[in-house]
Amino acid sequence: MKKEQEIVYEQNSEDKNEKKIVYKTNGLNLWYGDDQALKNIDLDIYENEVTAIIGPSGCGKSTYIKTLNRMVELIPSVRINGEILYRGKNIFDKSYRVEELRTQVGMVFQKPNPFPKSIYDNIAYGPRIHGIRDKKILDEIVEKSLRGAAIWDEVKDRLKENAYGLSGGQQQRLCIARCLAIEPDVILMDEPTSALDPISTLKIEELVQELKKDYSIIIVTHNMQQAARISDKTAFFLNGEVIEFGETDQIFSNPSDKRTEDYITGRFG
Amino acid sequence: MKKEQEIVYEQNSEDKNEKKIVYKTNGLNLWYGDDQALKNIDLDIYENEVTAIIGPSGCGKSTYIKTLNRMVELIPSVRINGEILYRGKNIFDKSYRVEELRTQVGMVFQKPNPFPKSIYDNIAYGPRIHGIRDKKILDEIVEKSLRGAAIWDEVKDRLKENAYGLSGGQQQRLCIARCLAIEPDVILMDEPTSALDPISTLKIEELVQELKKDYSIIIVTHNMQQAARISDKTAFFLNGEVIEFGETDQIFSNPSDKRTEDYITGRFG
Amino acid sequence: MALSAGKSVREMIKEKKTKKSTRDFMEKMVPAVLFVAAAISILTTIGIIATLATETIMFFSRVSFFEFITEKEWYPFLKDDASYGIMALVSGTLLVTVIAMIVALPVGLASAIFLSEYASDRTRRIIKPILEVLAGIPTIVYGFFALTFVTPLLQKLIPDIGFFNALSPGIVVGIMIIPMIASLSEDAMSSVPNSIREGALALGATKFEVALKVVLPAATSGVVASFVLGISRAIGETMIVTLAGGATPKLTFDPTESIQTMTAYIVQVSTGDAGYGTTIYYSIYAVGATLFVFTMLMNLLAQFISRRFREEY
Amino acid sequence: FTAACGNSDDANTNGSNSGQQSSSESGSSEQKLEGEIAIDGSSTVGPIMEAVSEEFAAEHPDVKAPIGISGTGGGFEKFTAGETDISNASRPIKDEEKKVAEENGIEYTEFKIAFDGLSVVVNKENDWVDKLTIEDLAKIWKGEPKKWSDINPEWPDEKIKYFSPGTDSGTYDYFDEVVLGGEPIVKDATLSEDDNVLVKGVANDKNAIGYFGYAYYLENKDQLKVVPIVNSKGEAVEPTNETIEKGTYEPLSRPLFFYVNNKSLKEKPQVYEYVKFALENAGQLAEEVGYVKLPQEQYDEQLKTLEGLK
Amino acid sequence: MKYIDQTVVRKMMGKRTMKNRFFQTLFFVSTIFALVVLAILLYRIFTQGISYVTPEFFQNFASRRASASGIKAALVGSIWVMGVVIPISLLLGVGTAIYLEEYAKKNKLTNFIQANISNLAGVPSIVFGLLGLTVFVRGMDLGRSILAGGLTMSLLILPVIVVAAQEAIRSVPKELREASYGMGATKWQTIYRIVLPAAIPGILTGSILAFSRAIGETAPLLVAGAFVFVNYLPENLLSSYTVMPIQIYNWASRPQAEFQNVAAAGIIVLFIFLIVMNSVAVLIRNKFQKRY
Ligand SMILES: Nc1ncnc2c1ncn2[C@@H]1O[C@H](COP(=O)(O)OP(=O)(O)OP(=O)(O)O)[C@@H](O)[C@H]1O
Ligand SMILES: Nc1ncnc2c1ncn2[C@@H]1O[C@H](COP(=O)(O)OP(=O)(O)OP(=O)(O)O)[C@@H](O)[C@H]1O
Ligand SMILES: [Mg+2]
Ligand SMILES: [Mg+2]
Ligand SMILES: O=P([O-])([O-])[O-]
Repeated sequence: MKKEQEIVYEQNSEDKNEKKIVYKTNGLNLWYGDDQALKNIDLDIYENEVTAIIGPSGCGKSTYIKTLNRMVELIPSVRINGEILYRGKNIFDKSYRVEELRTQVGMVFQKPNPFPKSIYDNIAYGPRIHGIRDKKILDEIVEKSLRGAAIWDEVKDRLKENAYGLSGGQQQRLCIARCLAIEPDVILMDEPTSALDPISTLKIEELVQELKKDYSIIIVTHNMQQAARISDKTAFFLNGEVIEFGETDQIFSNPSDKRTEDYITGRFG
Repeated sequence: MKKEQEIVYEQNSEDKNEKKIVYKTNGLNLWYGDDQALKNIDLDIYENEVTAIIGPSGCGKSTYIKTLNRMVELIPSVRINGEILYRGKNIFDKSYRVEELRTQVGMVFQKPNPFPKSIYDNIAYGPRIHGIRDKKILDEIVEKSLRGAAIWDEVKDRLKENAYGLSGGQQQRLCIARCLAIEPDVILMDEPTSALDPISTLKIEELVQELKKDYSIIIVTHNMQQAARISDKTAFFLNGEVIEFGETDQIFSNPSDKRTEDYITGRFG
Repeated sequence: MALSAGKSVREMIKEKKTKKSTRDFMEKMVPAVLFVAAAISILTTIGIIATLATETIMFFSRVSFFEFITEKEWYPFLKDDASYGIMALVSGTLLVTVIAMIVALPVGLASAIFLSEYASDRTRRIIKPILEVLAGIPTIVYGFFALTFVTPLLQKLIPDIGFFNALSPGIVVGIMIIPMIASLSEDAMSSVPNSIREGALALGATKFEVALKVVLPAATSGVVASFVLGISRAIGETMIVTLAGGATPKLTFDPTESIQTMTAYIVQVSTGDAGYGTTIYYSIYAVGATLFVFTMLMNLLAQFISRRFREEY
Repeated sequence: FTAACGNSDDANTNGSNSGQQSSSESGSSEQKLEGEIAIDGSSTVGPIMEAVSEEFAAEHPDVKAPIGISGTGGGFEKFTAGETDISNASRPIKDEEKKVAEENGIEYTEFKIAFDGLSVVVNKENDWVDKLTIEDLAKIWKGEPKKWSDINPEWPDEKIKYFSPGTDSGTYDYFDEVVLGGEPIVKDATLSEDDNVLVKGVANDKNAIGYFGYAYYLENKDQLKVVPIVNSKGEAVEPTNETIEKGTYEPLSRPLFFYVNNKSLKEKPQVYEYVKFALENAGQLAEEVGYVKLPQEQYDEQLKTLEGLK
Repeated sequence: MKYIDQTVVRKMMGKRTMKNRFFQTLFFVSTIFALVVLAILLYRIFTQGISYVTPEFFQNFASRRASASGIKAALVGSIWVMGVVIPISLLLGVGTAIYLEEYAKKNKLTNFIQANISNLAGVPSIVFGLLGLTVFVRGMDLGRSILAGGLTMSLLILPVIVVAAQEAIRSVPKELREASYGMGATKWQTIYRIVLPAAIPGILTGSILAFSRAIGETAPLLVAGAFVFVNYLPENLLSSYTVMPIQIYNWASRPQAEFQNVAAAGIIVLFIFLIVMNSVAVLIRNKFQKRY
């Protein structure tokens, strides 16, 4: 364990003039039962950047980002080896508190999953569990988060209504707002805009650009244009492996791997 | 009632050289409780065409296509007036069998919703309820439908496994396959590709093009490119109203309504 | 980022972290407390098994186990040649339970399907609680109902039937457990996500087909659980069979005859005259232990079925 | 209290007597009684004791005398373990139970409280049976199921339908001992723990015969025909309050008991008062709930015994 | 190539919708069947007992005279006993369910516990009475008290609550848990704030059934020390007591015909009690019931 940490610090000092590494994945393997879903993943995520993860359906994108906040462990059959260092600490360490990790690493899921509570309570849930009780502060957080997710105007008059009455797109934006409410350090997004219309998508994309000043963002997307538009780095996954990882510009303009090129240009299949 | 039918026939005869109307919506209004979600919709859907429905989140797209196969009635608070003629018959007629309507009008939902059964049984469910028991025919239908939805290769070795083990994208393609298995006349698709990667999306799009030779397809999408690429006609919804409806080429190149233009060019908000 | 409090949420959360020791404490405490709760049910079981076992052993020191399971007659009150053949009581219990199941399983399940799949929200909200009242009627009331309403009715239909018989209490026990099965199964079916129903309906399935082929399989585990609870209750039911079943242990599978169930025997002795320490006194524990074995076997079967047919969503 | 006695005529004088007695009694003993008395036991005796507790509470409102019904056996189980002060019993204590009491150092005194007359009944439409001897009864109830004609050739050639209290009740036990000499009851008998059920059974079947407590016959007189039983003197006697009290209705009338823990009598004044009250009023209260009082001398004698235990 | 022949489909459609309608009717009739039985039961009891349900009936203690008999002690006794049973069985039952569903590892031991609990549901109530007598009345020296009776009854209905609560907890969608964990919520926070509220309807259904049973049970309390005749009100948890079903049973087995009517009156009161108690639970359940 110790050795790994040293390596990270070294790396950090090496990269002194560059951005810091938030997540460092070393030789990560993951199995669902006997099926290996992730194979020997090595990947660095940098601070204040947007990292896009692309790849065909079933290649392990969701699995990977769920591993970053250890949500994947909720599936009992999962086995993991390798390590992921978050800010220098191995998240699989016994001493690592998974709740703390997840407070700092927010997540937006592929399918919208609001709580069966009011819109207000959905947003206030995170701050509340972290001990914020003051009604006035909560109100502020709720408004700010909903605005942040570009849904405030649509719901401001029905904050007390159940979130299940919202349309699919509205629900997803609510989930984004819910995630923003605890101001995480990293935000994981699993195809967050796949259920959104272009306008909301645009807003979210702008928001992502805005947020990356303070946060690091990892986003899974099927939309090449989106990846190209908003991400700084891109990782291309295929069959559980990272085929290529690098600057988005470079990946899209001049991929070094044939399979990446095929995929991006839609020649793949 | 009778009067309406006459009108349709008249129209049909007028359009003798053109395509037949599959769905004719006249003055449709729909309320959820006291909130009106659809306002005075008039819309014609033609045979063997792809009709795209676009519009911002919450504008009533899902509601409208769910009305076309009367799924929307499952929500108890819904009230409807106006009429929808499917092949000349008002689907709200007392004598109209909703099951028959839904057999002829397949639907793919926004969120994948496979049955908690094996992949095989998911596909075979439709044919089975319609009386097909022959194991060999069922096998053929399953294979054909899965191929049609571009998922056969991924699942052919695990047909007996539970569909919930599939990834989100795989699940959605499974749902499309399930819908194809009963060979409907019309297929309603509510953002069917929003959970799919570009390759699968492309396949589905090709499939849609293929299917429209025999079927009529109505597709809700957030993806402008997709609408432009695959649809013959496009309807633009806003706040429960049809703002503009016409040939896709014309809508995208030269919209007659300012709001449509704003939306399409992303200037809207 | 800063709110009116002058701090960002992130800072506030960091600040509250000092308080997190209480949260951590809760996280450790809660499972411990919950474990204690779970342990109590274990202790109850141990208590019951211990109570049953010690006294059952006393019983078998006086009556041979072999006689207990092979003898066909149960005449514990005979002064000289008392016979303890449990089969006579077992057949009574089985008879009543099977009749109760024939009544309750189809009717209960049908009601559950009606309430969950056909009835409007309003109807469900009215009918379900009314059904549940049925579950709360004291069993003596059911006992008198069996004796004074169902039995005379049966006597009209089947002239040969005895004044005491297995059929009447069987039917009434069945009626008593209908709400249990209906209500719990309804819950299980209601919690199947609507999107799955929609998927089936959109294929042109009728509500019946949706209920039978989609919802029911998805709710198997809950439905089986409700069956188990219902049947267990039927096996363990006392007052109805005591009042309307007669008190004549008999190895028979003819529902028109008077019988005695294991539970009725236990009631008879424990409210009766038998002195403490007599063989009769110990026999109720042996009968209780037999009942325990019975319900255990049934539960194992149910667990097996549940695991085998469960369709997870 | 006096008004309540208006129900039964011959108890009236008795009742007002005891009423005066006890009121003068409570006037004399100045200190207020309080505390609990634990009473449990026979379901047959229960109703008499309930009546006693009800009336006792009217005079000593601070004494709690709840009554449990665990059956005679269950009552003795608690009594011999020292858990109860008073145990009601529809039969005398058995040797096994005596032994337990001894082991636990429990000393006790037996009191009789009333009579119950086991009544043998047949259907109203039964016009052939006008009396039965104990031998007849034994013949009817022992061994294989019979037809009426098996007992007496003049009687109908119809199967007898049997109704009897459950095998674990005091009533069955007594009948079994006196009539069947401990042999098993006929296998066809319909057994029920609830005597009301037996009443219905006999009332609804022309060929029925049954037996149960006197109270249940008394209440359903108009639905049943009671059978006079030939006693040891050769007289056919019907169960009535008089014949039972005088002892001519035998051997089917049985005494009912309650047992008192001697230590409780000494250490708990409320128990002593309660027992005294019971012996003074039991006769009349027993008749009110459907049993038969003992001859007055027996109560007086027992009161003397009680005096000696203080 | 077409596999589905629309004309065949249409032909079959008639049969299928008929089948649907047939079964809908059948299901409806089944539901009604139970209601009809309830109606008959109620009718018989009400016609027999309603004229005895007078204000005095609530003010009087039991008496040897039918006309003076009342249900006061039994009614108050039942309320006290339920006052013990409801909190204890809910805490224990839901606690056990949460432990088994959320915390316990799925291993042999858990399976064993699970099997045990289901088994307990089938143990005849009188055996629980014996257990209560040994453990609470004698072992813990609680005597023949409300507390001992309430604890006995709690154990009796525990399995029903546990099983129902487990099912309810299990059917809360996984996505909701994921969302909560994703916010950094701890396990207990997720359970307490997300899972339990969503599971409340199911838990309440089980509880209603269980409490209803607890109110109507006679045998276990008789064995575990309830009295049959009590003519004072309980003062605390250690007081002696009686409950309605015992009082009713006592009346019903009296020889005097009038007592049968008093018993019916007692049943009516028990019903009302039951309905009031269930209504509260049903109101809460309806408030929480939502389909996802
Ligand atoms: N709970 C699970 N149990 C077993 N296998 C699983 C489970 N979840 C995912 N898988 C498998 O793991 C592989 C990776 O799945 P994952 O969900 O990560 O794909 P994805 O890249 O996110 O796909 P999509 O773009 O369709 O969401 C797939 O083959 C999938 O079938
Ligand atoms: N079950 C419901 N009850 C009440 N209101 C509803 C319900 N479903 C949808 N609505 C409301 O009706 C309006 C139209 O919803 P609809 O789902 O049709 O939108 P949509 O165009 O499909 O949006 P999206 O693109 O986000 O899926 C929205 O304002 C929504 O809040
Ligand atoms: Mg995914
Ligand atoms: Mg929609
Ligand atoms: O309760 P018993 O009088 O039958 O012992």
